[in-house]
Amino acid sequence: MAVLTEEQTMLKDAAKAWTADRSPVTAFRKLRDSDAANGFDPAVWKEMGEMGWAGVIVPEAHGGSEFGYRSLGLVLEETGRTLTASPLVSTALIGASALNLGGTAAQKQAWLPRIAEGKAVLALAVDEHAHHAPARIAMTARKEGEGYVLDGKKLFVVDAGAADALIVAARTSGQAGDEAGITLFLVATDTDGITRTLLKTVDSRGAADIAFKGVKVGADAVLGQTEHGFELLEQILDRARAGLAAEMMGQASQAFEITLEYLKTRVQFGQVIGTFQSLQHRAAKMFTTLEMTRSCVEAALEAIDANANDVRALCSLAKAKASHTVHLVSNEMVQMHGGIGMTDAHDAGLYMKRARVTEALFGGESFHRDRYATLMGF
Amino acid sequence: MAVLTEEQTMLKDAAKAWTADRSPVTAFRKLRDSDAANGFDPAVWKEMGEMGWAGVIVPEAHGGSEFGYRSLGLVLEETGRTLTASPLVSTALIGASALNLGGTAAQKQAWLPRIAEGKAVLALAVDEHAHHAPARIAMTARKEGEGYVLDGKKLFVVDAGAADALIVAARTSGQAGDEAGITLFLVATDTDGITRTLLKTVDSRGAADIAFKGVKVGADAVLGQTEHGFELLEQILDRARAGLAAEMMGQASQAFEITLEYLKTRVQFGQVIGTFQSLQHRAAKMFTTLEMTRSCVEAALEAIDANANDVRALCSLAKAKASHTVHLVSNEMVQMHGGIGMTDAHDAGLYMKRARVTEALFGGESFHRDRYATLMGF
Amino acid sequence: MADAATALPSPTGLDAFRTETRSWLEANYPKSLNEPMGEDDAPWGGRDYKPTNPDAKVWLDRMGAQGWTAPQWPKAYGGGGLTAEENRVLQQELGRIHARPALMSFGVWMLGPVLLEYATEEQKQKFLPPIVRGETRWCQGYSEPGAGSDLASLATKCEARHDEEWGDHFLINGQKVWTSYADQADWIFCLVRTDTTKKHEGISFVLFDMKSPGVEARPIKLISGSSPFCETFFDNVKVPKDQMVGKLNGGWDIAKRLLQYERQNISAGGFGGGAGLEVEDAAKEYVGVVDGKLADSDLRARIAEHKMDAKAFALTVRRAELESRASKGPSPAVSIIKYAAATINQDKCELMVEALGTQGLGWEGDAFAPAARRETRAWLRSKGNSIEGGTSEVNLNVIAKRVLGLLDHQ
Amino acid sequence: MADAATALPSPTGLDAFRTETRSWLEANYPKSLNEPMGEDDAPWGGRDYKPTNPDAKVWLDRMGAQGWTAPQWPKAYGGGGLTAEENRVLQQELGRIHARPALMSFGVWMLGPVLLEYATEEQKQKFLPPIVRGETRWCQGYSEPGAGSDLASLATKCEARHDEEWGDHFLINGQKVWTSYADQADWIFCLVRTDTTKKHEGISFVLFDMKSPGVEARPIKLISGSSPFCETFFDNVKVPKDQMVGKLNGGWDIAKRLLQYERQNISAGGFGGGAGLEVEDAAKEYVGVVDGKLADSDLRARIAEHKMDAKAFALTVRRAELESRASKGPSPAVSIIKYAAATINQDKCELMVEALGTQGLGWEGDAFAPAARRETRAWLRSKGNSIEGGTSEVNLNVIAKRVLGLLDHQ
Repeated sequence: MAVLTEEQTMLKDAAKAWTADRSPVTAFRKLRDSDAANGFDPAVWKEMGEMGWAGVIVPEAHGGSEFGYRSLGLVLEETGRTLTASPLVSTALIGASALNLGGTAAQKQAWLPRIAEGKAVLALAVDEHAHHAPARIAMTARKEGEGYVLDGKKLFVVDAGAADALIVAARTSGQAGDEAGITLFLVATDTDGITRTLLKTVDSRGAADIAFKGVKVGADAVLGQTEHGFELLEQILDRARAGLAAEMMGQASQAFEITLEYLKTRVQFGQVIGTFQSLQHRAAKMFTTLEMTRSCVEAALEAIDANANDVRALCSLAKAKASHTVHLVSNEMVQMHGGIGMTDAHDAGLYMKRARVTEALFGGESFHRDRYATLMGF
Repeated sequence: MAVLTEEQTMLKDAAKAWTADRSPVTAFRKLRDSDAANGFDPAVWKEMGEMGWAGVIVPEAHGGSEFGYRSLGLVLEETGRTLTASPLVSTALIGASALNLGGTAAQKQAWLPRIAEGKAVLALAVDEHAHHAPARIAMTARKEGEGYVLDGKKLFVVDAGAADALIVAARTSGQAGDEAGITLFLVATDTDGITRTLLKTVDSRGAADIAFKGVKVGADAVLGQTEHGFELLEQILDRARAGLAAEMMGQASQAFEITLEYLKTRVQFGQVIGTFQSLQHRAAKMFTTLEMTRSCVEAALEAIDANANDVRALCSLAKAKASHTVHLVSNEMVQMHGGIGMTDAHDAGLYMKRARVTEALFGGESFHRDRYATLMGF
Repeated sequence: MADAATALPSPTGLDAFRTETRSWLEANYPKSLNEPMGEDDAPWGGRDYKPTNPDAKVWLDRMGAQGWTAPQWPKAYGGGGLTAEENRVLQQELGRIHARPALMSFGVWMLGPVLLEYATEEQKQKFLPPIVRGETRWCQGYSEPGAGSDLASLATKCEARHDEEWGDHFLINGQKVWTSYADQADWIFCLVRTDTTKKHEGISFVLFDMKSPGVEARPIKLISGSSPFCETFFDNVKVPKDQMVGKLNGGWDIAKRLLQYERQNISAGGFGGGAGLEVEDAAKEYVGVVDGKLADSDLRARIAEHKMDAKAFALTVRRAELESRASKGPSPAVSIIKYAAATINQDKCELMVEALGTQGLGWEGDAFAPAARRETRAWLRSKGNSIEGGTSEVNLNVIAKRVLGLLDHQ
Repeated sequence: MADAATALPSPTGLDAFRTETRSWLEANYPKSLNEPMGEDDAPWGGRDYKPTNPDAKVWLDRMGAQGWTAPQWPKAYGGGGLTAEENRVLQQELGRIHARPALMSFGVWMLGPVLLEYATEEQKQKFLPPIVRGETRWCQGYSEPGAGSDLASLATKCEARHDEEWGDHFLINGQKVWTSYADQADWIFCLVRTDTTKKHEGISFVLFDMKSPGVEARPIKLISGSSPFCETFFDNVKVPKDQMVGKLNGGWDIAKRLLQYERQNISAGGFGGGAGLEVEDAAKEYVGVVDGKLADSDLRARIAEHKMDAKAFALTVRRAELESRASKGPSPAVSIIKYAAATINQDKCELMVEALGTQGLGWEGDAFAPAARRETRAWLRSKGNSIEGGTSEVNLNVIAKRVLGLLDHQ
């Protein structure tokens, strides 16, 4: 792990200042209670675009700053701390990654500049079941003339409601479970035959189920190689996992600091409860887990930037550890706050609800334990 | 769970008094340091026979008291507390069970009375690999004339060195992994072609690897049904698991009580260390685990006595919980004692070493988690 | 073959009772109650009890008349006057026909038992029969904003007063929190401070009508979206002198005794688990099965571990009952039950949400199966298991000190 | 492509040094040391150092002459005078040829650094060079029977005396315990009590020869069967005045500083793990593989979890180093390292014994594979990881108080 460059330090500080000022947890709470259709405030996303955060991994040639994943991770961590709701993950992280890795010149030209400006929202549509399983794709893309016809469904697609375009994994051959025969498509959401059902999720963010009925797309909609889309999909997913892990690192760190503060102020039995050794040891263990997880998240992001040979293992490591840590810390946050932590008026519940969703996205702890073991050859 | 009968209370008290007087941990330590060939003191075993403990599950008709498994569990728990080394498990529990369940009139007549008197030692020879896997039997029993010829090996057979006879699981058809085709044999250890290699185990008890080379036995050596020995073997193993779990319950309880006593006397930082809340909570959690495990062990033994329909699930439950608990408590015993617990002069190491062996015998926690899940249909 | 773990001695003396009971139930259990109970059909009784299915009220009235809503209470106070063994038979017979509970009541579970032990004859006559008949719904005025785990630091003031209209009475001012269903309760049993110079010895136990002037209950919205608890405010609430149970400043012993009943009641069936689904069934449906085993072997192992814990817990509750009855005192196993119940139910709910995958992450809407949505709410609700009625930390302190005899840090 | 997690900046300035180092190693690393190091070949140096393979001594002498046994110490005291970056290159090059360590030394790891910081010029000149050359083997006189976690309560008495033969000197009486290899060490660095009226302010730090009259070391047999520690007794041991480091009663700061170095050293590679086997390899051999996966999926998940923890730990050690160097002060990550190292190594050893099955339960004899037997001993030895050099409980206290700012219980 490298220490932050001056540039990165400035980026982190800017993100910290902005989230504190423009998007504290109270803002997310207001958003939730206002029932915002797509789970985020377009004005806020516009601002984030203006701050340059939507283009952190977008090449300079396409109007981005090309700072890389480690840098984007710094922004994601800060937005994670305040539960900032925005398409940063779906678009600035995943959408931009997909285009960088697999986009044609035309696709890049069409989308990357708009992404960098915060003027477009993309969504990655992969899973068709309640559990993450990238190879378990049944959705079909039937060749028709020069183009394809898409039929099938995708579930719990993050930011699909607000999305201008979808990155869709469909099957041009083979059957659910095969890694071969998968092709990715970049499809505008206003294409005929696409129906989106907005979801009301426990974390009050934007997500939707999507039905594709005879959706006609041209050959130019193909993202990357036909038939061999799985390798590209895995690369995109690993970037999604590492970046989301950075957001989770932020959630967990903030949840821990809020709890630590409470331990230092809440009095019971004539003592600040933070003086009770059992709580001290639990806090110290949480801190240990947080420090270990931070190392994994930073290593994964840097491995991506360095195009290292252990990206896959490190991304599974980062996502597994981040899932484990945010799970532990969000539960301890509620428990250590006692009754007040059970109330909707307190933020503990918001962190715990967001935690469970991020744990599940792109594979939880057990998914990545299994993947890590496989990558390590046992 | 039923409360103890007066008879059972007397048995338990007698066992407690006897182990304290005749076989405290110091006796086991002496035995270990004296390098006793078979890991136990024949004189002590003889005494246990005279006390009637070798015959607790032996029918009255064959000179036993027929008190049942719950009663034998009471004795096993007390011998577990003081790490008493004896063939109680191999012979009074397993050997007697095998004969009760599958023995012919002649076999019972020949062995049960001697078992009840503590004048015979039996050993169950099943596993051929480093991990418990009752169906993974490759050892063959080839039909020859009226009898059979046994060829193969058995590993880590408890008390095989001292055994007068072996209960051997061999294959009359099928191949390793099949449940069908297994037949049990009762074979005297002095039969030609049997070679025993005594093992020096970490718990300093008696065990041996056994090689069978063209061992000829008569048809009267078959225990139970030919070909269908697996069902009988499972019944014997479940009784072994529940009984051993009772011994483990004793080890864990004693280890816990010794540790609790140390927490009340050891002073650091001007405090008895048992006043430190983190240690208090760990002690309370150990106590919780011990209480839950005790319920499982008693339920399993009573289910066997009641010939209930959930014997298999309850025996897996008891063995898994006992393994989990003795593992936890033996580790905490060393840790809470600090440096002194690391010394050979202290008993903590003896409990931990015995714990790991009993955890592994007849399947550890993960073996029984898997079996329980299968029995529950998932 | 019987299941030994649940097998019961059935002395022939009880067989007659079993027969009567069975036929009484056949005659009196309303058939319409056989359909599943709706989410809001919990039979809490009380002045304003209006169940969606009126037969639920009929069922309550019939059981109440028998005294079988409080089977072991003396007949003199409206109870059923049954022995423990008869009650066990009654519960078995109710279970046999999957009868809905006739009454769920803090009065039966918590207040009644301490009234039987500490109240005057007049108080028993006045308060117990309406509890049995489900006519009075009670709530518990214990916790305060500054008195959670450290309950004895409560501050709600109760002063002796005298005036024309009320004669000698108590004047109560202060605030309670976590008062279960205070907004729906008829009466409250309440801990108040009657001596500010002492801690435990300055607490009294009083009963009063929630309709008394100066009482206000504000529901607290929980993370699960429901509001089972209230903040309850007392502003110069007047309480007749004869509504204090036990001696002035003698309330703490009654308070502790009541907490024991509360925990035992919690223990009885753990925390009732989630919202009805079994974890392994949810996993089979949403994770899938390969060769008869759950497709996710990692999750399978953790579910198996939980199922074993849950079974061990059930066996322990049973053992604690038997041992306590035999030894005429609480078995040591009793002390772990609240802690174990909370831990195991929370494990279950976490595994459930994990097994449901994204189906377990819904809040509202038809895109999520109603059963799954209920489990998600139950998961959130379960976080309170280790907080309410004594936190797990306090439970562990109690085990360490009272049961294991470890000392306080100096 | 580089492995980013271990990739290192390699400024061209270092390339020259790398080339020299590589050629020096080619010239000076004895080929005979390429065969694996035997169990008793640990190069502890000292007066009586007689390695089974004499080339090990040659290797020590050559490295010592370079000062590369203490690469970053000043040349003035026999050290290598290398920068952190140069040392990193040296370690990489040593790793590249799988060189055996030339010297394992408490002198280099613990004593040297504090001498550089606290000792007089004379003391440095006298004690440091022989440490670098591996001529003096040191042991650590810290713990006492009554002073384990609470080290500062140590009681070994040290009084100022004067006589003809010795002039001004100290007289030491008392007992130490857990003194590593005291029976094989040449000298001891020892904490002694020079003021019985104070606790921390009454401790001094002295050095003396283990051959001094009145010193006796008795090995302690551990549960693993080995005896790396001793009970050490001091009976009127006379120590020259100039062998006290720092001020009279000023030893506690030195003691704590040394413990930091000890923990950092432990952290460097965790607890060196077991005895060489990898858990997953043991599992493949003894549990078996089905479709390329370990046959026991439950064990597989737990091994994977451990491997991930181990990787996270390695990454954290690396991050802590970089951050500490960058910020010229310890990174907060440093505080968790001893605790994490102990936990993770103990997890590894438990998983190893479990994976080995009955092969992991042997003590002696050919029926058990030698590698398996070594792992069994290593498992037993690992139980000390969370006790020696500060128990895990003390580590957690320190994290909670010093790093998280939580207060002591009043």
